[in-house]
Amino acid sequence: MTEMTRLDEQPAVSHAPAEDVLTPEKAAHQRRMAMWRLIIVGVLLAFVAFLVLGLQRQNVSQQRASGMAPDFEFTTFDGEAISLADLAGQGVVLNFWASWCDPCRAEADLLEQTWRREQNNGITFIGLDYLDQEHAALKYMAEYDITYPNGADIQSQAARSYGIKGVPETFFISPDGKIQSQVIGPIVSQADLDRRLDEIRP
Amino acid sequence: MIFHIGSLLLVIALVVSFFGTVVGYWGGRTRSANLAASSFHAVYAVAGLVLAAAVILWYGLLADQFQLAYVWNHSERALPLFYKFSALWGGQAGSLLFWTLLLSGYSVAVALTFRTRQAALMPFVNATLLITSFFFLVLLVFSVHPFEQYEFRPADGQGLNPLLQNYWMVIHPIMLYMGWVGLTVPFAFAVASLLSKKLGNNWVRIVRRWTLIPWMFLSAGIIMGSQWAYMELGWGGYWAWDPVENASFLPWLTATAFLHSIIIQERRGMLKVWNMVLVWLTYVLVILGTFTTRSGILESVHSFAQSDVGPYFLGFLILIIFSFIWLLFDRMPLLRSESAMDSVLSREAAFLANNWLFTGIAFAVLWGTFFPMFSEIITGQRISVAAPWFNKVTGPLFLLLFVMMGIGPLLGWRRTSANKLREQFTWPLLLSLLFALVYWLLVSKQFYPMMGLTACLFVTATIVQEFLRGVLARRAATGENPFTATWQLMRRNGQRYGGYIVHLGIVLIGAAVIGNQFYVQTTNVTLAQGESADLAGYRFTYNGLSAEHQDNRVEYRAYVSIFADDGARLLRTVSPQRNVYDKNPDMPTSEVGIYVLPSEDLYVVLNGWSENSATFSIFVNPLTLWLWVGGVLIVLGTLIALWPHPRRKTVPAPAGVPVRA
Amino acid sequence: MTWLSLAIGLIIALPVIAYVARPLFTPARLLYATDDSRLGDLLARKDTVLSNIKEIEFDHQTGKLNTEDYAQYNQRLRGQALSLLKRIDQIAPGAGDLDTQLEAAIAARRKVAAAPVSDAAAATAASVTEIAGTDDATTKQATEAGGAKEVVMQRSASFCHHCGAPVEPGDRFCRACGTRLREE
Amino acid sequence: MNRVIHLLRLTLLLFVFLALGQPLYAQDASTVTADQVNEVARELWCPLCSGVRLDGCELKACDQMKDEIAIKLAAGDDTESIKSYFVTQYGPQVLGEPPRSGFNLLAWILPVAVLLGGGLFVLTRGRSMMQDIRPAPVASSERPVPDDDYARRLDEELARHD
Repeated sequence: MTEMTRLDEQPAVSHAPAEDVLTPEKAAHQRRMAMWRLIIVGVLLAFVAFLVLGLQRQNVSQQRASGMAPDFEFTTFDGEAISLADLAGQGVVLNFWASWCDPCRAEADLLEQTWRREQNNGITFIGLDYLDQEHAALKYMAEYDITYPNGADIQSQAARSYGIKGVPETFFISPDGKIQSQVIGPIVSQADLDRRLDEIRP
Repeated sequence: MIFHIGSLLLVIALVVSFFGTVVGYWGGRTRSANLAASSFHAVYAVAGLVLAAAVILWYGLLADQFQLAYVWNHSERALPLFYKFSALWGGQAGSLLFWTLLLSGYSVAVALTFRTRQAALMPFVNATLLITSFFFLVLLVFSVHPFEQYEFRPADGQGLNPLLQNYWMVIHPIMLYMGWVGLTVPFAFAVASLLSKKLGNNWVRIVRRWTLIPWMFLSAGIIMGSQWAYMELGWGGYWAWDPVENASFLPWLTATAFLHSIIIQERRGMLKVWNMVLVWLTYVLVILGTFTTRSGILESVHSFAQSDVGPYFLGFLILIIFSFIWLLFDRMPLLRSESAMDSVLSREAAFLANNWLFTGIAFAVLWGTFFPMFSEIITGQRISVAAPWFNKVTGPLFLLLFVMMGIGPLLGWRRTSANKLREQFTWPLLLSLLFALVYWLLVSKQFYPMMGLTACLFVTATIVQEFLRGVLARRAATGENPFTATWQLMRRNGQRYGGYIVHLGIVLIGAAVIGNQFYVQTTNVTLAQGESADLAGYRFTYNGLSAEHQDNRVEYRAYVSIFADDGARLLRTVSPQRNVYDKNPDMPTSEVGIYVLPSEDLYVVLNGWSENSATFSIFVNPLTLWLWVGGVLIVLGTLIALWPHPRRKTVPAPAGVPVRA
Repeated sequence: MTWLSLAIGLIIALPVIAYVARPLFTPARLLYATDDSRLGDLLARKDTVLSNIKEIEFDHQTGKLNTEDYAQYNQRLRGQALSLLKRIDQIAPGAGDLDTQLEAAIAARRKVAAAPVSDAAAATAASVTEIAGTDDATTKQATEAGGAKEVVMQRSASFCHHCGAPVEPGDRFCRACGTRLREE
Repeated sequence: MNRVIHLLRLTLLLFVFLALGQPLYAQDASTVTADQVNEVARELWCPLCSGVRLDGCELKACDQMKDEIAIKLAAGDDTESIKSYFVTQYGPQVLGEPPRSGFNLLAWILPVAVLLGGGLFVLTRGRSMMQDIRPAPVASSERPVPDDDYARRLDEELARHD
């Protein structure tokens, strides 16, 4: 008969049960319910907060065009350890590239020639090899006779902290460590490169 | 000019949908028939306006109006007409417009179906559907601009993404969107019943039906998506646990859980709160999925170009998550169970276990999809969560689910006694054990595929037994001949037997997945013309290459003859193909060459070529045919379940009808 | 954006606004008469209990329930069904036959479909179907409004001549109003 | 004119594909077959795309990774050491799954924990739901004898209901 009585007990839908007497069990039940509700809302809030953070992070990395250049360290293919902090006082041209990247080839020669011209004028060129293999990278460097310091960006750490969108991408860092300008894609004009270099001369 | 009108139409639709939301909500609150009627009119008006806007965009695409940024970006003169038509959903703005169009289509369908019934619910239903439309219209008006124009008219467009220029890619998004968008309807009814406090058995029936329809489309869409990946991407697989694939799979999981647990509520009046939660979760996952694929928050090969829709989506997501939770908490006292469980050995308990597994899998998939984001925010390190993780975590759960799928139907409602249990399980169990033993001895000693295939067989055996017993019982009761009995059984018990056919489809898919996961054979070869490679007892001979210019692409086709019996018998010459598109030469697409056998697919991909040799990836994919057959069965079974019952054509709709007062 | 297109937009917007707002300017009406949906709920629940009875019967036939369990559940469910029937009668005497009316409507519609009948008959069938979708208050109202009278004219053998409620062939008294039925 | 351009493009493409098809450093790794390389590549994931396995990836970067695998295989390295080489070079994203340590352990633990917790919850809830109903089966004598009229009506409705 239990089910029947239950059926009969059903409130007439629109009215909530009017039993306001609080027995201890009921109070405990209500406390438990309140706790569960808190947990559920908390979890949902945390999830939403993460989504907000994720979205923000993505926007930040998209718009990172200026501000302080994040520090990074790397070891060149010749075995020399270099960090950005060591280069304080010089203008730094930081170029991300990869040997599998066809557009990179469009700027490789221009960068190398300009480096040769500028290396005694307080400007350093640095090439960070993004997601690449040493064999292929060395071959690429030999092909374009690249002599400025180049090394693998291990685990893409620099690439991530600079928020690059792809390769090639080049950052122009002033002697006091600020990103002065940024080029996404290959740099094809000497004039453009010179203009940007002028901004970061010590 | 006409495109200015297009954007104006969207603005008008935006205003009307907002007005309709307010009017519907207010009408439901005050029980005003005038306000309610106005909300119906708003639904129709929004649908008309959005349709007109879509027609204008279609006109732009078909008539090569390249001054439209959207058309310039996603079409070109030489694009085949068919793809010009489908380019409507090929890009961000157009696909959001398409979403809105389908949503307003569903809204009209619901409004027409229930215009004289469900008087208490409908104003709220209209309001909920309209607020969703409103949100998408906000995107279209303020963020993505489908009718943005250039000052001049470019001579030719950029062309459609080559990957989208495929027959499956035309039909598959429609199906997927029909599924996704349709899942708004059950949510609208859930909200309406909570708002109106009409929480009887009434909305349950409506919602079950209106969940089943989008569920069918969603299932078909997912299967077709896999088919596309299998035929076009040419990596030998059909499912990569990519964020976008997961986004379509997540609501499918919760909707499936809901379709099972709603039966308990319908029959026994239990799990009312839980069902509300599932409907809501499904809808939230749909919006979340759209959000993740549009905002670029997760990286995916399928992602749309990034745009600034993210914050809008996030705002809407927050609105639907928290307002519903608040509403649900507020109405909790009205959602008490009417009855209780009788025994663990009952179908109710089986459904509970099913829900536990489905939501568990859904959680795991959600977690895996978003974990890279969590991890990067917290540790700053980038990791990937791909197929190995998903297979390891969800694999055992799916196996358990399959076992449950076999056990569940054998349990009666309320309680099954021990001797009945024995009676039910003897044959399927014996058969499965025998199969497992034979498999172990003769085929392979790998544990997971053996267990998985055994579970598949077990489920099949129980379903067959169910049909047999049902037919026998019906014959005993009515004396019909076996065919009539089967027919009547499906006709009158469509929900149950349609469900079994869906299960059968799932079993076939399961078997195909196991075959592909564990027994695939593959080789990568470079063949000179006339040279052969051997794989799995077949011989593949490269005969030559042809190049042919079609509308907007060059088709390179290699001819590969497949021989059986070590080259003795020619089976078929297949022609794996590469299309190089004039506008996107760096994105060659692949058409694989397939010879389909019931036991396995012989699958040849053309990787590259030179003057007299070509490189191929060759796969022998066991049982893949059954994946698609299973998909067909799922749709078929759902249709049987949906087919109106011969008697209950017009179920009394008690909630009320307009009164001539 | 030119003035012309703005003007055209306005020309489109005006009829749309008129269409959507029109119902607001008609005499005020209520969506449904009372907020009482108990009857509907009871009917739906009765339907569920009947399905449940059928379901366990089927489970029994296909060997999932043993006879004792079946008997026990069947008894319990029948008890529920009976109590529901009674309560439906208490709330709305004569509403139990809502279902029966529905049956009649469907039967009538089937007849319409099966054999070419006059338009009047089809109209009647349609009006009956409409009745089927109402709750008690509206049923009565619709009955008064004359819908059911047509039904009486159409199929006099099966409906009470006094109140219009359907009657079963063997009945001597109307279950809804108690009137003694005329002998055919 | 168009045809000329077309032919030009065609030859260009042929060249590109040729370049893709041939390993770049075949001299040391020529003894390693593509199948052997793919055996290893199957356990690695394209670091540039998401969810694409290395053996199925057609990016030039991935082809170079495969060449690297061939070189390492020719040098006698085994799968594990090749995998760990790529992890140190590119980070854990080349593995298809989060590493089982530190924060990333959570990726593995949480689904299992939630599933077990949920199972426990369902079990206890189910049990408490069952205890509600357990009272002895209804004795028929307790039930009020239904009047025949209603019973008959019920039977009629049942007969119609299927």
